[in-house]
Amino acid sequence: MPLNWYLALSAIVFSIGLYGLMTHKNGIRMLMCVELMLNSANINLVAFSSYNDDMTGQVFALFSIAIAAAEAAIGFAILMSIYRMRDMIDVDKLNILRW
Amino acid sequence: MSSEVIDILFNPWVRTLLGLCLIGVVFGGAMLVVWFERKLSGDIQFRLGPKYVGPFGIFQLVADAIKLMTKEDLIPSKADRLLFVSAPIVLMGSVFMMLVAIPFGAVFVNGVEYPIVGTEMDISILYIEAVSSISIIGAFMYAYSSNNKYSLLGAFRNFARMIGYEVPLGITIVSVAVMVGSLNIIEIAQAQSPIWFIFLQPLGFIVFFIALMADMGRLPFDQNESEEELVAGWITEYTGMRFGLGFFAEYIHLILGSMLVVLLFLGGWNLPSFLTNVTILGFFLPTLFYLLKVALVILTIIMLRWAVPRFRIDQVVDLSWKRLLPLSLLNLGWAIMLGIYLGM
Amino acid sequence: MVNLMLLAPEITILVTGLIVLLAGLFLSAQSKKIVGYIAILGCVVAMLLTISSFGTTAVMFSNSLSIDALSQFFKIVFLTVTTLVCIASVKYTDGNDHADEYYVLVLFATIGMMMVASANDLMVLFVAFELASLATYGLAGFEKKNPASIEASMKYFIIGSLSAALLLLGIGYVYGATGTTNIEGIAQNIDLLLNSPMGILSLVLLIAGFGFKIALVPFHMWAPDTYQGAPSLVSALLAAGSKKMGIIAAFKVFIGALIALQADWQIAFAILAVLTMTYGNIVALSQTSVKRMLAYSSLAQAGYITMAFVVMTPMALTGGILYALSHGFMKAGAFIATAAVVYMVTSENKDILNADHLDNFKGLGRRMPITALSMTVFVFALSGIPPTAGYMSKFILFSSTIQSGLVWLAVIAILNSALSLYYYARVVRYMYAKPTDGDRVSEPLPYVIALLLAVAGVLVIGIWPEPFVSMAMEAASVLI
Amino acid sequence: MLPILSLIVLIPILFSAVTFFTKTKEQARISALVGTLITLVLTMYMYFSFDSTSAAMQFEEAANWIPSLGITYHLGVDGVSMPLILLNAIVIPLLIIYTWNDVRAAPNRFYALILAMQGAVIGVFVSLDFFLFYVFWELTLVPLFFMVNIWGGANKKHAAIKFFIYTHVASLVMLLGIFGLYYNAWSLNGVPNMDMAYLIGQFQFLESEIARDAIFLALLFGFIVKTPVVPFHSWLPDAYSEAPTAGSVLFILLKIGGYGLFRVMLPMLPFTATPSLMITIMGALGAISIIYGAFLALAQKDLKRMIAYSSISHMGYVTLGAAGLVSLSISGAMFQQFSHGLIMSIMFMSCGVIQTKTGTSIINNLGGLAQKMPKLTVIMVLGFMASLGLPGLTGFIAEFLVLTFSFINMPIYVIIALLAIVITAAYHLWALQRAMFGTFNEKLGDIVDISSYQAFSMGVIALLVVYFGWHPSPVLDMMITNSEHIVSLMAVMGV
Amino acid sequence: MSVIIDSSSIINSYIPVAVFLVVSLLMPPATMAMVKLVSPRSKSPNKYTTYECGSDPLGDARIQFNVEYYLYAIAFVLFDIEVLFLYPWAMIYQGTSVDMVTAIVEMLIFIFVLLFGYAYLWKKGALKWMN
Repeated sequence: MPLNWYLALSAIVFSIGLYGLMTHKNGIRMLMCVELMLNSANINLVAFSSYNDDMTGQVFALFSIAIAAAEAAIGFAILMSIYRMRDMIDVDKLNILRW
Repeated sequence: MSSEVIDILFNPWVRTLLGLCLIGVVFGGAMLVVWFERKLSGDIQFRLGPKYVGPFGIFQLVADAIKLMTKEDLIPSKADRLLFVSAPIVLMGSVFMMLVAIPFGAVFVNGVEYPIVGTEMDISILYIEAVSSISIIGAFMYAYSSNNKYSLLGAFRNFARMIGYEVPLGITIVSVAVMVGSLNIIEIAQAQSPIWFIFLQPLGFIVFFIALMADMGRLPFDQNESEEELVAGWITEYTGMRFGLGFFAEYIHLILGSMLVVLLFLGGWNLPSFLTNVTILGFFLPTLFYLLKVALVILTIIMLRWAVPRFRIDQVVDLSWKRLLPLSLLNLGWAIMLGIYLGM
Repeated sequence: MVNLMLLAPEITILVTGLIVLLAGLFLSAQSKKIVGYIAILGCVVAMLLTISSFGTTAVMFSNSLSIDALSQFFKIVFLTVTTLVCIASVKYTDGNDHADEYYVLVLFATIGMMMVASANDLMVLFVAFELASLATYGLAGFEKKNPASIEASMKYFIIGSLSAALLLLGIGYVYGATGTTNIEGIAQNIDLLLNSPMGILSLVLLIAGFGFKIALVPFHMWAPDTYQGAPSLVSALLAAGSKKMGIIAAFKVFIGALIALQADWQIAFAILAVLTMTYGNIVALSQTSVKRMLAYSSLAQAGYITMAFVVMTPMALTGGILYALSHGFMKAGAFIATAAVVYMVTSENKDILNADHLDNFKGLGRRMPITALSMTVFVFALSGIPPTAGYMSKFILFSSTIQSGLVWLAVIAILNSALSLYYYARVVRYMYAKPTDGDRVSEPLPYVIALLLAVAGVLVIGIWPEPFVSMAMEAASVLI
Repeated sequence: MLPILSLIVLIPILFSAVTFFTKTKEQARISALVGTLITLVLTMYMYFSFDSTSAAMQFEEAANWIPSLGITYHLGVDGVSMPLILLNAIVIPLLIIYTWNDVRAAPNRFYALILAMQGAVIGVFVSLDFFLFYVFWELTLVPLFFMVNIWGGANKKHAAIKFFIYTHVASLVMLLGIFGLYYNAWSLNGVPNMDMAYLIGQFQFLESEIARDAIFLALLFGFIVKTPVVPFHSWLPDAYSEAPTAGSVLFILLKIGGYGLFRVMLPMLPFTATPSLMITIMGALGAISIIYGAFLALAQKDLKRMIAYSSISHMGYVTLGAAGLVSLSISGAMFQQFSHGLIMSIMFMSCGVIQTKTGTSIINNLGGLAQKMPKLTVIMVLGFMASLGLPGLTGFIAEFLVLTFSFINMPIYVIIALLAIVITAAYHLWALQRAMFGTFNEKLGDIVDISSYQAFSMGVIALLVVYFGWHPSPVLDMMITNSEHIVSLMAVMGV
Repeated sequence: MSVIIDSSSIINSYIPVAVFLVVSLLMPPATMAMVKLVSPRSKSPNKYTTYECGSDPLGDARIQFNVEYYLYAIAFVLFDIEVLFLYPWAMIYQGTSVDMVTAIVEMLIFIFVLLFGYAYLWKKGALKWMN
């Protein structure tokens, strides 16, 4: 399959993630959108890895999966603290800090 | 065989057809296992078990299937219809996708081995582990869509359990893969030709077996159902064929899981080469031997159901995190040492 | 054979982190003070190791890590900031049951920053970058009962992970075009990137990714909220440490790898620098929360440092690198001073919300003389009054801008610098000229030690900058 | 040999730190006095061993500081800076004596700031390296900012910030000019060097004429804002009048703007692309300052503001004299700096006394103070007379030299300035008449005369005004030596 | 060990997977369609209520889940990622591209660091069911 297909797929997934991140207020959804974006980058890396015949991309993707997992864990932890305090996870309603 | 025949056999579409046949085999096997379990349970409990339909009640399952077919299809009014309908698809999908990569034996033609499998891939064990964990999502969809408290409780327990046992499972698989240097399940099976891995890694086998039982939700790990407290747990709201699909999926999972045990630890279909070199024997003996071992594993699992009481959920979780996980890491270290010692 | 002695600072910090993690499990909340001392000891040892190996050049682990003057210099910056923060934190975490976790996160963030400093491969760079980010997300929300802290953490997290995604995508394109993630390899294969449509795309993504971390306008929106809401000492680490990490990463990627696209990113950085410093200074004028004000001032400072990318002469890079060190001292010091004030205010009144309000600085000169004096030094240093580190760095940076003919940029920077005096001076005015009814309070010793060390750093760099300038020059010579 | 210049810079700063950490007012003022007296003794020693016939730098000290940037620690004095150092060293101890019994918040900080100020100002005068020069230049801002901000009058906040920003911007513009010089020399000779004389010498080799003018103007801007010169003066009246008395006196002693004209601008002037234009700008600004300051002083109701504006007017003479480009007019301008420091100290001190005793400095609210405060009246009248240029006092000598010898090169501006003399006399006498003489304003209540401390310090300054008025040569000689040296550089221009 | 299939054509080995995916997607709906044909239908509102041991169901069953599950999830993520790194390592451990001792030492360091996290979780009680 031509490389462009993978790149297009990745771009579409990335855009979905970005769109979701911009439009959603729910913390969990935003988190999922971020994961989508990271995964779209992984698609790229793996596609390039195969295309360039070089293992680095795949290794990179593994690392980035690990990072995404850690990020999700921290994100959930923060969201949980918010939920315990405010009884909701609407990121929009966090507005103590502004001028 | 001539090379043309081999070419045809290795055509992916031909293999797909073979795989689809295996679905039928597995369905039949699952029905057989259900019947077997009921019969065996009866024996263990000094009951008779199925008896009237056919000889030894062997057609009981066919009757049950027809009954399920003709039952009314109910979707509770408060249920999430989309999830409710798609949950069996996900569950079945998970099982089928596992099935495609698991070999059902092998035939030896002129001493050359041809595994009976839907597809061969170089990371099949990883693939199997991945798709098998999709089933938890299916089970959760069953529960969440029902809008039933028992279901949801069951599903949560299911989650907590699965999460705990995935890790030791994965680590023991790695311990095996380290010895072989491959993630291809067929190569792993072949690597056990002189000596089964159960003898090299007894600890690994125990951990894997327990974790697999938990993964399949067999007693004593069926906290997602626990009839006494949760009615039928995750599947409470399902009736008729939708229930049947979930039920079948569980049993197919049981069969496939037992196959994994055999493939990873019990030597797969390997037989001494003087047997397999004989064309006629080699054609059916390995598969027979393999399926026999699978049957024995299934038998053990079914008997365990009546030998061990169900654990409480906290015990289940503790077992995985505080016992099996360190043990599996220990086994990994053992596997590494063995790897050095054997120079594999 | 890999000379592991060159990685000794990182290993020291890692081992310290693990020891703290383990020790924390077996200590009661009262005796957890000791983990703070362990952390400080580890940082100091790591710092000495770094300084002792300064000037050594080596490449290790399949060319994925490089030890050179640049990396060592930035490691010194990070370790300095961490040491200051750890010292001050001894008081902050006193009696807190989660003290060990705090130090562990601080130390892990430091490892991440240090690894970024010596990364020679985009993969290592990204992983280390994220290690530092992840640890700081947690730190920002350390006061989990404090809604402001949690909110700061959430905002930081969302934007931070967005930037990580952009960065990863950008790195992916660079990798795709050049076929390698090694920084030197990219520089060698840069033609492939230049001829590919991915070139400019990856550039935009990378600038955005690093821009978020450095908090360049318009990628800055998390910074004021996060710096304000996070515990002050964490803000110190963020502003003084993790921001520098973005800068060294950008140095490595843009100057080390993508130098051939210089024409493109220089314009972008010029615009960003001007926007950032102007926006930061103007908005800072109207802030009443000191932490928020420092956050905006930190934007402005980042804008100044970014000028180094635009000018790109050895002198300008020297200035930028020296600025990073000075800013480490100044900003960490200012936030630690604010932390001391917050500590005082909250120990008087537990439920107070914005403890860093400017009103709480009234009469500080009488109430906490050392803190007030140090704060004065820091804000004057930030505004570039001699003889402080801030002046020295601005001197080199701005003068090199003029040298290379970018007079307009230098004029904008200098005017900004003058503008910034207004809000810095306001803090000083509140501390010394406003009356207060509060009594003199005793200043906690850890804060005092940290503040005095930072003051010493600011003044030493300002008065006797020769060793630092020559170190920065050596570091800059690695880049060009 | 004793590093005397380092000592006179460092001792005040050291004592500033000591004073800051004293606990009581007694300790603070004694510590401050000791510090300034040591400085005074050292300065006198230096003064008496100073060779006033040489235009070269004396007591030079040089050491490497930041070699990688060519920055050195280079100090030295000559006839331009010596009198100004002397002025500072003399007046500041007297200022401390003047404030001996004042009651104010945080005296330790107050005295610490005065000492820090002294160190910084002397530092500016003795620095021969641009970097060091700028460091001290900026440092002078900080104590004054605090002085106004903490102990100032009703409008202190505004005044302090305005002063700070205004002069800081000017300094930064000047810094740009310094950068220009620095990199010019660097690119010419390939080595960085921040030495003042060296950079000024290299200025002529800058090829771009626009750049030469731009650098000159940038530096000029920095200096004339500090001087100050109309139209860049607007920070001054606020800052002077809002500052406490000691602050006002410190402002008066801050002669660094004018000093910069002699030290930097005049040696550079011949090499600007358009020297005649530049000199015209300087002269014009000076003349405008003289007359504009005088007019505004006339319009003031507040005594302190009036003195502030008169200060602008006086500083106009400095700029005009510098622009006169004749050795005696330049010496006159230098002498004006010195004399202005002394005279204005008396005036602000007097005004400060009036303000504290009566609670107001609005001229109309005063009246007949001479009856109650005879000692003050004597000294104050002397100060006012000196300020309006009465012969026999220092002000006369300075203004005479400036006006007479600037006439050679720029007659028009001198004529304009002459007009101002009349106005100057008018507002001085008018204010004196209304405030001190006439009938006593009973609303002011019971008023006592100045204390002996205040009388002592003001009296000493007054004596100096008289002494130098009759006998200016102790400082004028060295000024003339140096201004002749400066003028000899002008030969290139043919003026 | 013989390589049975030419792994260069990786796509080929996924064709059966794709077919199976389609089959598994189609099979349950097909079954249900058959059920539709043969099964009786008689509507009654009681049939459609949620089962709650015969009593009327109270409230919504879709509740927020317990914190305990979350802590397990975090722990799971930690160790699952560990396994993720173990797989590729297991592949090269036997190979010739890496010195075996180096491979072992590096993996031991990795697991050792991970064990710190494990000990931390255990001691902090994250692995304890808190009902």
